[in-house]
Amino acid sequence: MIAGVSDLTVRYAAATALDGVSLHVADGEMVALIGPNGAGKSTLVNALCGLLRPASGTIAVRGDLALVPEGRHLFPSLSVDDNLRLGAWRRRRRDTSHIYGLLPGLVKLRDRPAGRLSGGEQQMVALGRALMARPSLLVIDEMSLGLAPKIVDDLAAHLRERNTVDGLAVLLIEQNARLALELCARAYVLEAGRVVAEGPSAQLASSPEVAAAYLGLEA
Amino acid sequence: MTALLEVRGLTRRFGGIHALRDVGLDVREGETHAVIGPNGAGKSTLFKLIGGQLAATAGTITYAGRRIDHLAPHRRARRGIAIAFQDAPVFHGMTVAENAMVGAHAVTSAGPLSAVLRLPRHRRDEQVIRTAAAHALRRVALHELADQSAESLPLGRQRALQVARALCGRPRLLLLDEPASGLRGPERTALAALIEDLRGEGMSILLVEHDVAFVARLADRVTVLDLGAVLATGTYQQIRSDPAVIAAYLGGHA
Amino acid sequence: MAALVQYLITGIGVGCAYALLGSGLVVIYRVTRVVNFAQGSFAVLAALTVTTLLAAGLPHGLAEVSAVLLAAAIGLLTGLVATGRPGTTPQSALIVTLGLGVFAYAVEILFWGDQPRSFPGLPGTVAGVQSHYLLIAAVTAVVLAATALLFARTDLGRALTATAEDPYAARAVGIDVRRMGLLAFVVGGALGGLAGVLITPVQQVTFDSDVALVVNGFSAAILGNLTRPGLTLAGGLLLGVVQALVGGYGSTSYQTEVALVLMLAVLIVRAGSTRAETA
Amino acid sequence: MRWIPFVLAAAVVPVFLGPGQLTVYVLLGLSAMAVVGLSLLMGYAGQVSLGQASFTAIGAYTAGLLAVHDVPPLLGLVVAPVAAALAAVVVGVPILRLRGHQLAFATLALQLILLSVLGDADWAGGAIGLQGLPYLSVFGFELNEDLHYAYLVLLGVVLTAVVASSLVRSRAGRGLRALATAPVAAEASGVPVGAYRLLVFAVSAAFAGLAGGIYAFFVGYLAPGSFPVLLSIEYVVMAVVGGLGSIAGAILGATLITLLVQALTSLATQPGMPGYAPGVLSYAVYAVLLIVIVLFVPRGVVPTLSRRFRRETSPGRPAPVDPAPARARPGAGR
Repeated sequence: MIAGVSDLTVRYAAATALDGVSLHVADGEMVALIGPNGAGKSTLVNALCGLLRPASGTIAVRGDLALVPEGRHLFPSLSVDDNLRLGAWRRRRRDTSHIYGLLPGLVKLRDRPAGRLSGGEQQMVALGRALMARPSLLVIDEMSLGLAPKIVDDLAAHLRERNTVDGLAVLLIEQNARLALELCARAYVLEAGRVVAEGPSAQLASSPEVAAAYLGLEA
Repeated sequence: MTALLEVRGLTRRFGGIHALRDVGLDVREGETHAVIGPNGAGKSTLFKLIGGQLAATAGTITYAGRRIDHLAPHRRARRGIAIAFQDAPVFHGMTVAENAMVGAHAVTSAGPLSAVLRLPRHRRDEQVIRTAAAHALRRVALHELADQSAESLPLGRQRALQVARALCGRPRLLLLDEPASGLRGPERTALAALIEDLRGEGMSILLVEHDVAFVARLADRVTVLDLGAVLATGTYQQIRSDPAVIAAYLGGHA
Repeated sequence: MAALVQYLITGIGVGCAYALLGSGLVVIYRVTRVVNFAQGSFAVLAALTVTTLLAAGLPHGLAEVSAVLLAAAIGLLTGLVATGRPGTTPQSALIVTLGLGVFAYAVEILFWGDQPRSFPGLPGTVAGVQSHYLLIAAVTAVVLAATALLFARTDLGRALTATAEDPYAARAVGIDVRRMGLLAFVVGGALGGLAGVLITPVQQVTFDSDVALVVNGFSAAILGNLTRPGLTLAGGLLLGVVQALVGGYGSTSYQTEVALVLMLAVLIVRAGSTRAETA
Repeated sequence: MRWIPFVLAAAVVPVFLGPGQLTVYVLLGLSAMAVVGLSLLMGYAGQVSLGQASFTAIGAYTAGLLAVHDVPPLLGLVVAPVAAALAAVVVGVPILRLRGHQLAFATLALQLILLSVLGDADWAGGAIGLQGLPYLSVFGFELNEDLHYAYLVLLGVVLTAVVASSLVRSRAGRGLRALATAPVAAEASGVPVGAYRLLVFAVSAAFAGLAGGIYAFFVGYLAPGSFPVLLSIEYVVMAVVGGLGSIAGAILGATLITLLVQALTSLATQPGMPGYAPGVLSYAVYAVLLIVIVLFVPRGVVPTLSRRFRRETSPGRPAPVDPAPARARPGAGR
């Protein structure tokens, strides 16, 4: 296991955002976390990445974890290259060249301020910034949000490649349940702060409840 | 049926980006109309334009036969449009009952001077407001918590309180922004039953929702938004077989 | 004509001090979202410290530099008190810095009394202009350029900018946001102290000079919306020159009003335009 | 009616006070009036004002100037709060668009401008100010003793507290309280946010203006130096310490700070203490109290205590108020 939370509870003031959630990601595994808006997905991500303190429960992370936050959250006035450099701030690693090798599309954007890029380009930079830390687990919060299908395909391909080539483990948080279940072998369904279903993606995809709630129109 | 709310050519740009592009939509008198679409499709923007929290770049909004797109939000509320927001906090430092009472602002008019001088008008309005709040809280099953501080409620109950506040304004058009998000099973069922009741009483409802099953159960008609534009409008049965909708929802993975 | 040149030089000199003070506000605000009301106190404390150090026999230069370093340390303390406690909102922090400014009054009166103080600056004149004004301009130019370089060219500066632009993302990549905030307070303290040290030889200070200083610094910074260093410099110079001209050709008693009315106008016009955009 | 014993107690106190102490009593009451207003503004409009003393000054100068021009003092006292409220409306329309620190600086700037204008204005006596103001007289009765002013001020405090509390508990007050935390939802409920912000600004100015009017007749002379920026900051300290948005808190805050500073001043003026001691001590008290309260008791003393008290005394919730149980549903038959 590379990362896991058990019996995690998070509260904002009096409101409970997560209620006894347990979840884990094994080495080299791609795991999806799906659920509607407000289910607590981003809260889980923030707790896992140490960005907020849970009320109770344990969080265990082995190795390095990097986050691609929802909405990209690049540093808009800084250049693409500076954004990448900051990705490994903690590691004090500043050489960005290997990222351009992994994501060749970024080479021509190198000196552009990140705030001036298109949504798809920004998501690619955010991915590169996270990869700078050479993580063993990548957490991606809402990867496909607001992006055209072609770009989402591209991103998904990059993820798959890192997973197969480098053995990078991925926790993918997605509102596009179809995409998530397709990309990841295993998935959790979060609803109103609780895990309501978990298991192999294929099994979840064929479950009537999940299909009705998240796969929408084909139910 | 006549349209209570008519949205025509509604466009909103943020910088150079179109959040909404030439959107047209009708809410008929007494109908429950749902707007669905993937995240980032422009649903919240549409809501804020109708409520008046945002100004349109172009287009018109007509309500009960009159243009309202130039009106401030509180004036739209006085015309009978109430909103239960998805992400607005409850009013802090106030009880559950007081929170709901704020919603009755739109249907009363006693000013500060009449309160200080304790004029009859103040007392009359206070009575109206209290009654409205008590009824609204009862409808969302919060009446037993009326004297609790609102911010101490669990999240799901806070959402119900938003709905109660909106109902306190006795709206003709109720806007519900993802009312079911963050709700558990029984709360969700209760909410659906409330919406059905309101519809039965003749209230017009415009609802933005993620949960397609929820929409399928409640909506007379559904409008599908994608990337800021209307893909399709029709009954749930009609839109679920619309090829453009299927393509948008399934993206490149169909 | 000679008078005009004199007014311009004086104005630029004083304006530089406003710009330094304002830049301190900008650095702190950008990184922490806290508007530091104690910014004027940094200047006053540093200036008063110089008077003591000079009296104790320290040579010029060393006394001024020590005072600026002290101001940086006071900046750190201010940051610790105002933002050190988790969960303090920027609004609360603003009130805390206001309290620290008042606390500085107590300290200042205790050590230096409540009478105006000053110390000699760079003596002599160059081409009929007091050399000290040229010194102010030169030091300001060098220091602001160095600050700009720090932000643009160093990794530490990039991390500060990153924290300023998106604290959430900064934390996500492992930047210690709290430490960056404290660092900003140190830089802000030094800039404020420098402003006080430079301006005191041409304008006496008393313990309550901080109000005028912070209001002028804020007025300079607000031109750049408290976030843009270049516009802050421009704002400071504009303010200084206009005040000098009003004081020279009009009446000195209207000098403060000029700055204040200018600030109010900028604030209100800007509030109007942002409202039109979002409403 | 919980406050009646407090008013009675406050009414008995002046009888036992010496001349110096009566002055403290009057000044305390005047601060309390201004702070009740400021507490409404900061608590409900959610805005920091560093210029509340401007309105005290406007009220005082209005009453003073009218008295100098032989207008009956009582009329001057009535006009003082009106003038302050009008001034608040005039400046409020542009500056209440500002938020947070911007409004704080704007109100500070307005006060500095006002002080500078007053200092230069010959019609207001310039830096020397107005002197030899008459005592207040009410229908032939001249209020010429400190004790009279003590009761006048008590009346003023009760008046502001009653007005403030009936405002807060009314429809408009609920609108105000709502917009403090969630302006968007408040506005969507029909609350005219801009108008209400202006209203609370004007009301808070009127309270300060009334305090200023009484001050003018009590002291008998006015100068710009009577209303320094520090007075505004002192008001903020009192409001924050008592608890923003709490009327009892405002009065308690004014009382605590005034008495504390008074006690320290009398300590500092003991023989052997240096001349700067009173100043140093009072600044230190303002500063330390403000910082400690903001950081550790952010709600202020009164709301925090009453919360704790409520929690301890009412383990079970009282039965909910429901004036119209189970009647027809609202909205039906629309």
